[in-house]
Amino acid sequence: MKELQELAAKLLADGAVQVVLGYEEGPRGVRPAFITDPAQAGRLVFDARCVQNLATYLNPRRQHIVQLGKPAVVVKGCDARAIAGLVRERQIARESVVVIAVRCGGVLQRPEENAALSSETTAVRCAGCDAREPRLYDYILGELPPDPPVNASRAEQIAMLEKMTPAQRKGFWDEELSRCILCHACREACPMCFCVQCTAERALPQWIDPSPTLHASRAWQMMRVLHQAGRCVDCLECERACPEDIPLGLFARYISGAVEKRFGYKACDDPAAPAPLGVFSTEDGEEFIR
Amino acid sequence: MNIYQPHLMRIVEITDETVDTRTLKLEFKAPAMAREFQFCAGQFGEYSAFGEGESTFCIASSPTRQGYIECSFKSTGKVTQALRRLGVGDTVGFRGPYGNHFPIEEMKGHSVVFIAGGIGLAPVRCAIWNVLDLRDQYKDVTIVYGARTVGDLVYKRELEEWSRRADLRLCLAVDPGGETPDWKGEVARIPTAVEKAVTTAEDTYAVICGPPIMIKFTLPVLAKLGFAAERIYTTLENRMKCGLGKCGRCNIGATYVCKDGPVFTAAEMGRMPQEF
Amino acid sequence: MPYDEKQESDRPWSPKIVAFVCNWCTYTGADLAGTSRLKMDANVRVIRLMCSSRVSPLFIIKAFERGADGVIVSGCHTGDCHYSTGNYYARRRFAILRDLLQFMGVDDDRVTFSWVSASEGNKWQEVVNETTARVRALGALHAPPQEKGGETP
Amino acid sequence: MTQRFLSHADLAALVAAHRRVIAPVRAKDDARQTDYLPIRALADAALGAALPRRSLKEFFLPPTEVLLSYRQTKEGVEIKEVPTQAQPQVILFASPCDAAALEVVDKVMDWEYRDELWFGRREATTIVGLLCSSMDSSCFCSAIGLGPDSPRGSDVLLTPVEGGYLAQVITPKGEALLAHCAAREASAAAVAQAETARQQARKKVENNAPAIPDGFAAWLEENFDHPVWRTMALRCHGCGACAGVCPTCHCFDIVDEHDSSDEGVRRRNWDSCQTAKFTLQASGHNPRQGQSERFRQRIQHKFSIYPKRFGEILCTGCGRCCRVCAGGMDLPEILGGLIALAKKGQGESGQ
Repeated sequence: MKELQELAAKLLADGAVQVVLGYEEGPRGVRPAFITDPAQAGRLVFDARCVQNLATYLNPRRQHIVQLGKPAVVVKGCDARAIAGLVRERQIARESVVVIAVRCGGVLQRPEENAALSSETTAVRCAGCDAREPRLYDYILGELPPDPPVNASRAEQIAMLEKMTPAQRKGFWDEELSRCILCHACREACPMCFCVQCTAERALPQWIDPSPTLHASRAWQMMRVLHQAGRCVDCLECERACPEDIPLGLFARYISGAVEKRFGYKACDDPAAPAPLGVFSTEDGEEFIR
Repeated sequence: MNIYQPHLMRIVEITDETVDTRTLKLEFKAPAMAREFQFCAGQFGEYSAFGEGESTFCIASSPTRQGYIECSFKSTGKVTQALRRLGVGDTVGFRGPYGNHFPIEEMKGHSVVFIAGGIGLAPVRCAIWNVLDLRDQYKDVTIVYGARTVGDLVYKRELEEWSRRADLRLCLAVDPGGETPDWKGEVARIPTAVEKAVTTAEDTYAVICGPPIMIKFTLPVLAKLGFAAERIYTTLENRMKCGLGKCGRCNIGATYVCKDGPVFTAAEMGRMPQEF
Repeated sequence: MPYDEKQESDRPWSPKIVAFVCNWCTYTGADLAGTSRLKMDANVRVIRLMCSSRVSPLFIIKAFERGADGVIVSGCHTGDCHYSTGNYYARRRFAILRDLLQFMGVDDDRVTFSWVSASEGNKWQEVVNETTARVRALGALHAPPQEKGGETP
Repeated sequence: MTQRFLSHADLAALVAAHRRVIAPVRAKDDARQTDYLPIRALADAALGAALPRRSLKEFFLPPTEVLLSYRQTKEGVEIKEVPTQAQPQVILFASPCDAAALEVVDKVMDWEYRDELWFGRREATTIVGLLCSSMDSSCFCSAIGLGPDSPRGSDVLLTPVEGGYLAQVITPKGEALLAHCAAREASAAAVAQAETARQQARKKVENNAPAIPDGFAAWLEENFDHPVWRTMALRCHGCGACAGVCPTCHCFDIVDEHDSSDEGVRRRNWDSCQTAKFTLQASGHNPRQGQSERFRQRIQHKFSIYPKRFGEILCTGCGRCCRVCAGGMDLPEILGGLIALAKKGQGESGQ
């Protein structure tokens, strides 16, 4: 932590960056911090409660953040995948951001409870993580902590859903999505949702009905998930942002799994990796095509 | 009938003002509404194309012309494009009239300068006809109207009519580069045209409407001429949904355009937070 | 009601199927099926597009949400695409779409992806009849929409 | 205000006697959470658990509701009105912050034009509040001038006591609701016990945020261009989740939906001032360009504009906005900061 604070102070003092995006202690747990004054770098913290993916704030459309100047951003290995994604999709230039990566020992599913990491409290997204040792960075901090306990609840839930009949699965989703109010918080919190105008907000043509009926909520989520297929970095900010606690992470995990199974692609922190749905192979499976 | 329910109106006449601006003349379908409907110059309404939604426009016709209302709109979005697809005899919805109005009564016995840019002439036109229809109750009437190009001028037949009238001064202007070879009006932006056309602020009210940038540069010209900010009236068009003070999007600070406006004096606008 | 169910509620239910087909192969194939007077179920509404890769997953989602009970997407056989590679991209997209539909509880049998060439009028007939039969067996996809939150008074 | 004693059996009978009763119920997807949902029996209600995830707002202003339906005919358009009379319902164990919010929003819904859809439901609903016991560090009702025992907006307010509840009857509607219950005078012991419970509850939230001082609304209005707004919303995603869960956020959108046939509906949907689209004009101009301006609107509307127009703060301190915020925006903290600035400013101008 001291290492992080010193680095941030130095980057700011040297004028290498004008703002450091990191984590700080807030009144109700850890939250994103925007440090512009080297004297304030001591506010920065990093621990298992740092669940937010700060790459979301690098969206070039967030003018009030862009105005702060060149950013340095504190990332976990998994968050770095979003930075790679933004670079890959030409939203930011790699050199326009200083990446401070921290070796991660897993984060909590419910950071507000601040429990010790266990197979129940570890974030579901940490299960199967291959990015605890970050590869995309300008600075790397900390020692690699031991593997966190695996929380398999998400995988179990997907397996359970896959075992259901289609009608049961539809029933499951209808119930979950009936709570959706189409606030689009899932989109706003997503580091990879950066379109100038979202399809959901286009009125001409109106692809997604604007009223939060079950039909529209279902269409919205399907559209969002399909647009994320092969682009999703599995940070599950969508699920965390949902005010209705809809398990949107199930979509994220499932679709990432499907992309990996079919095309051998996994979300990665290499900006040069091809987008799986932007390329093809003549050998792609077509067992489902008549 | 709940407050969100529109009255049905029939399109009786369609006039294309420019390539993308159209005027609809509307009559209430219900005979009682047609008889009883009253409004004041400057008020607005919510017009609906059924299936596409509602859109906010001022009433562009004068309250002195009873039995119908007119609205002029530019086709930019879903609703305005749908309204454009409708023909004579088709039905639109109308809720209104809402908001406050121009001080037509107060201006009696005084001179009035009307200044408008582009489609901003629509609300001003309503006041112009109101004054012209009661012409003997007002002193001098001056109209300064401009648009980017000659093709963007709206209500061309009326401009023609006004230009022939001896009881008003009409100054037409187009931006430099927007003129045609046979253009006889000014080639100037509105502030310059106002400087030329208006010589005194004495005993005069100004009514101005147009794009924010035009208003921004014309107000100092009017101030220099000696217009008190309380005597300059303009109308704002913020995004609205309900028109009734409930949906919460048209406010500028504590001022609700739909309830406190849409007509404001320059003095009132100066006191508002500058979030237009 | 913004959906068709109410109007058609008096009639016995019959599946509504939307087919998105490419201009160059399947549409011509379907045309051939028609001119050859092949017998086909009349439940399929054909929408012609220039290429199967023009079929955005949104089309299919929208079709289902707006009352379709089944969807057919059809284009040129791989290697035969009029635009060389359009259908290869489409194939990847459809694979993922199919997986997602499955995950959302839309039965596989409601979506048919096929390659039908201009000369395969017979195959088009089979695709149409088989899809209709399968969707008919499954029944309607959605119940009519309901209001959420506070009950409408 | 009359105080009566209600036994659990009285309350159970009351639930059984009404067709539609809404109460906090354990959420199906998360046992730690509750939602306001219809119940059949008193035992279905979850007592003393967390504040329900969503407020009571949706029972009066649903996330989406039909304003009218229309049909295109050869002669033109036929409009079908929606009824404005609602089914009678009882809301049991309403949280005082949620009940108070309804009275606050009543003001705007009755501003010159009366929103019959809102009032139709308001009139058909009887609200039985319950002394709040589920407060956490995000709650700040006392800062707004309310409290866990505030009777505002409730027709009857219950306080748990030995063997049942002490019921304060607040309105004639509340009186009518309890008309069929046995009229039992509350014992002195019960009254004392209830008073202690109220005091304890008040203590629990008192220190969560500083009280809104007099003149705060005016200070906000005068300081519309204060530099503090520029950096306040940096971590805000602009998602509007706060507006969805807020018991007082009532802004809405009106849209038409149709299918290829000639029928359709006009709907009113929840909307949020935190989205860019909210004020975007047809010309492409947006008076509230960035998130700083949009967040300023949220604070100004709640703590300056609404007080100025209606004499009420458009917030009841329920704390839901802090609980759901993915970016860690914290209203009590922000208010605390603004109040400190206001006090400092007033101190300076006084010198």
